[in-house]
Amino acid sequence: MTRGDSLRAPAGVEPCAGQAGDCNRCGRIFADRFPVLGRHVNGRPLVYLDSAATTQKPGSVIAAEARYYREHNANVHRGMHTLGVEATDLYEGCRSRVGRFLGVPAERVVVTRGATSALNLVAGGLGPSLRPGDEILVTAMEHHANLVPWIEVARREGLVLRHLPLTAGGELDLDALPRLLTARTRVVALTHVSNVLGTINPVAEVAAAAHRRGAVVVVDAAQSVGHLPFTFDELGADYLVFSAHKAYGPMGLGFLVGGPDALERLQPVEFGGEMIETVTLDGATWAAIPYRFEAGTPNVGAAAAFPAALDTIDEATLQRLRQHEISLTAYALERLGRLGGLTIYGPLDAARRGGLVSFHDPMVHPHDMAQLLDSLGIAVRAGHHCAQPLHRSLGVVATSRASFGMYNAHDDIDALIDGIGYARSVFGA
Amino acid sequence: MTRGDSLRAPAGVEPCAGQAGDCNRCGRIFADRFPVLGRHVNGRPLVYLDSAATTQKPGSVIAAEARYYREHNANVHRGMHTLGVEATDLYEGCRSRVGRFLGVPAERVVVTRGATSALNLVAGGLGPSLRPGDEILVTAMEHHANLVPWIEVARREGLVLRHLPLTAGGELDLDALPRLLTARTRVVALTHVSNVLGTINPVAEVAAAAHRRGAVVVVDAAQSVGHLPFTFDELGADYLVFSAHKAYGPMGLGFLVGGPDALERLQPVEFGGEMIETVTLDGATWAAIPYRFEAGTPNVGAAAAFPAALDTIDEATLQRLRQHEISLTAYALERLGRLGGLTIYGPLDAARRGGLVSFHDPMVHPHDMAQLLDSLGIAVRAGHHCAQPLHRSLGVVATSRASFGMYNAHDDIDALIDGIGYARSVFGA
Amino acid sequence: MNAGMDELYREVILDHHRSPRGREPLPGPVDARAEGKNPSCGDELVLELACAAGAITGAHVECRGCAIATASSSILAELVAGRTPQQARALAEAFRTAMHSPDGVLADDLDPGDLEVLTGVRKFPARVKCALLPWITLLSALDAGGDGAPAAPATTEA
Amino acid sequence: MNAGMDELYREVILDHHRSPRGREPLPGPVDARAEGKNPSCGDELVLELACAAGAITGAHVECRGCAIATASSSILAELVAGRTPQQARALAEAFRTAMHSPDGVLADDLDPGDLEVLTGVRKFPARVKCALLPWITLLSALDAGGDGAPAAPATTEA
Ligand SMILES: Cc1ncc(COP(=O)(O)O)c(C=O)c1O
Ligand SMILES: Cc1ncc(COP(=O)(O)O)c(C=O)c1O
Repeated sequence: MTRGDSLRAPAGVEPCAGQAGDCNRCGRIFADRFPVLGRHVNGRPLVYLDSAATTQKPGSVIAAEARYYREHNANVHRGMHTLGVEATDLYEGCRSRVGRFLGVPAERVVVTRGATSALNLVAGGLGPSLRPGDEILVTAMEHHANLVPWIEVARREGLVLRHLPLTAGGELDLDALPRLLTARTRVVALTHVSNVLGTINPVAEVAAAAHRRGAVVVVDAAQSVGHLPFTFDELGADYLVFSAHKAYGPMGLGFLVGGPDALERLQPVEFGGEMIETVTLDGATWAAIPYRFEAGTPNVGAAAAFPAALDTIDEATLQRLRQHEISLTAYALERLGRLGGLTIYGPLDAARRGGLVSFHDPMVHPHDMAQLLDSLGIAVRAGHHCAQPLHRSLGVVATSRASFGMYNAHDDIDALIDGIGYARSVFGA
Repeated sequence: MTRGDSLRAPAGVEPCAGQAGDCNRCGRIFADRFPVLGRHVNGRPLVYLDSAATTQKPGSVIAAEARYYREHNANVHRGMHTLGVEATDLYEGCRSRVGRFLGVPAERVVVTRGATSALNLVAGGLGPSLRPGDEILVTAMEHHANLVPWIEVARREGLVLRHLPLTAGGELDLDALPRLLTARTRVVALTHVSNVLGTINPVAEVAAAAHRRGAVVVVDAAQSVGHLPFTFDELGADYLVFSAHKAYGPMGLGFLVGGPDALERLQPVEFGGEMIETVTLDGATWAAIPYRFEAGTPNVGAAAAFPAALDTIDEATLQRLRQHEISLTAYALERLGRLGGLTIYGPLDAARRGGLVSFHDPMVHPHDMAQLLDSLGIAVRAGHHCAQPLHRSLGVVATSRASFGMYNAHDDIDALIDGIGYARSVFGA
Repeated sequence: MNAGMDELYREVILDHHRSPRGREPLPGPVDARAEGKNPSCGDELVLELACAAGAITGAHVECRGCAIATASSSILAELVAGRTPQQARALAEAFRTAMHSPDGVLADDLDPGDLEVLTGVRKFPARVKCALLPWITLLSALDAGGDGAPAAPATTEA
Repeated sequence: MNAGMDELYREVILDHHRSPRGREPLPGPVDARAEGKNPSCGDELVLELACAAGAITGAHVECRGCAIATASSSILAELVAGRTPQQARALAEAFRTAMHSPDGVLADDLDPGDLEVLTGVRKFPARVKCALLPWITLLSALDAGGDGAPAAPATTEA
């Protein structure tokens, strides 16, 4: 395979404000800070195009977690020895840092084990306040993490689950919204950015309509935090969740952010130490918010490390990261389109999408595509991306997805395009 | 403060098979492998006596987690690129390693976020199979993590929660067992080692009695895995939980181990990606066991690191670690006893205890004790140790606890004893 | 081809993938039927068998999956015809064992045909379940017996 | 004393801890009452106030807690007597602010007495809640007003 065979910016693609010299068209941002990118896979330099599954981590994040274990490791909120105080400071410092990043006070940030845990906390926590016949509105593009918990609460509490359909262009069908938001709608749950279509949803608009109906709004921001510039208040939602590991941070850590008084409405769903106020043998009262939602020993090591990821993002600025992802996405859409014979999902306009593109090649099954690309060192993901209902509506069981992080560049998309050509050649196309 | 002022083994204390030269009486085991132990706190070398809250981590564990992020980081069970396969291998390798460590096949090991998550999984997962009036038996020495989830299921499902009382010596009152195990008892939940009393419970005996009544047995092994030599089968329990971070491993990782067919009885309690088989907009079927209990992106970094902790334990051998903890505990019991005026909790015989000693000094409140010890670089924990009901029955709101890991030595207990003397002197005692 | 890809996508496999056998519905009654799926990939498969005089006379496989699953389905359709249910089961089980063993040898007396080529997939652990799916589904069809009662969908993810 | 311990356990504090004021039940009726606790420590405190002619005439504090909480309770009992509820509230709020500010200064016109010494605790973040517990409980007693209705237990862990 030859790489970088087309080094000028194609017409219509705005180069983002990259670092000069890094790459000819669009600078990789801080790529040299991500140790894994120095790897070779199958004898080729790694081309990592799977950031929507998990982003790579800058060395500063990796070092911060190691430093925590080498210098401070202790349990938090317990006892009063120096290591315990330091560990607590690091843990609470992460909570404040996340609050600052999204523009909310620390008391409205719950530390969880990931976006999935956070969504289970919201769905399970709202459950007891819902009555049979109450309605929950989800969209037809949700990740299983923002769908299956609602299916379960609906089953348990006798609720009605409704689905906001999509337009042919892969966007929310807002015309259907007035009809689907009823007097019984209590919860509207939607993703900020689809992990398959890339679509950026008009969360503020949906939230305003939902609030007029008296429903609370839950936003799955797993694909947007650290990638799109926004504050919690701009979205107008009541609950927002995300995972650190998709925002250049460590695994095993996520967050639930609540609007004013929103966390107060949740019953705890996990029970144990640290989340109680008083326990007798037969009953318990809950600790203050947000602690009541944080049962057991948290992942202090990951919390100690995540601020370094947010620092990296802030150093690059979200505006620049966003421009970069738009530029890469536009280029990918254009080159994939020019290949011909591919179905490309989601909006055509890169400015309406997050940094990912899913596609389907009728000649090469997505798994074979991923395998053959991997043989060239190119990592893309193949499968249903935890969105089976969406794939069913797209008429396929699996797609291929290329997704971008700050460290990617136009070169990587060139490699992908060449790789697709190679995969087709294997199947004699 | 002077340290090591009494360098001969006191009568009646068997020195364990320590490494010659490490310390005069009982060798610290692998202490030089634990970077944090090189720290100074308040100008003194750290004396870490809070391993029951969380153990320190050997450098090999810290390095393994960093190596994962530097070389392999990817999401698991998804796509088929090389990094994803490597990450999956590391994650599944951890599952197998834990299975081997406890003598069970990997399919019976569920990876969780900690012991608390695992206990919530068991309690919540058994819940739907229980009927109003069914009984759950817990003991009066449980950590909140093995109590509050049962209080909640009992409340939700209309169950009766019964409590196995303790003897004056801080052991389970087995005489009360026949009376408390009734035809309605469905679950018996007990800790293997009390995190306050140190008591090692006769789990196999209780389990046999419970099984005769048809109840399932849940063991909280948070304080025993990595410290006591045993296999899952020896305990005779149906469910066993523990946290990696108390067994020299990383935070944000724990395990639920099930007996044959035991996991089959659990309904999933967390929902999302990776735990489903098929999802439609209105329903879902679950993936195979153990995956159905592992919703969302797991903590792959921690899973990649934990085997290094188990390797360290196996290298030392559990037999030797156990001997070491007995020796330290016996010495602590003896020296604390000789101080006079202290209440010391739990069995008098170190061989019947885990590696921890809780005590109460009427002259110095536990928080002041912890603070004053910390000023000497000595880390102990003060508080209710997430066992309020037990403390209430002991007639105190808080105790001080010194707990031991492989890296401790008799010297550390000498420092503790001197420190207690110093704390007393501050309060004019 | 690149790094090992020629071991995975052997010509025989590509050939089965391009013109899969067993795609035509069975002419007569269906004596055993099973569905299989790999939930994590989305691969889905329906297998129907016809039997007569104690032997399998034909197989019909509808496979929505990758090249490996498709080729494996095709090889299955080719190989089971003419075998007794016991022989078919033995072949499926030998294949499963081979896919999890280092050398991947299938005894010659099993008459494994192109299945021998497919054992090369064992060097790509993530693809093993693609190759196995049709054969696991076959075992489930045979378990269900000739009574036509649908068994739970077979899956390679246990 | 060791590393900073003399700043935490000042002689004034040790003295209040050794002979705490306000331990005697109020002679007359209780006009306001509140309970406070620090769940994570287990510290518990009951505060009762007597009022007359618009001023607090006496305080009774039962504190099960560490030396800092005990000393703070004792200082409270000493300081609130003779103040109006408004003055007592102002003092409690000034103290809370001081404990979260770097310099920890309490205005002289508040007549802060030994409370000034207690602000030294702010350099030990883990102990701040011990020092604050009695004062937060005081605020909650004042909120409950003179109607004697029990307020929810106050807590420093919000
Ligand atoms: C849109 C979306 N929501 C939720 C999740 C779940 O995140 P996690 O697996 O980190 O809990 C993901 C990632 O897989 C996602 O893409
Ligand atoms: C006996 C016991 N059970 C359960 C737990 C809870 O463990 P974790 O906080 O790691 O979930 C602990 C530790 O705090 C414990 O000591």
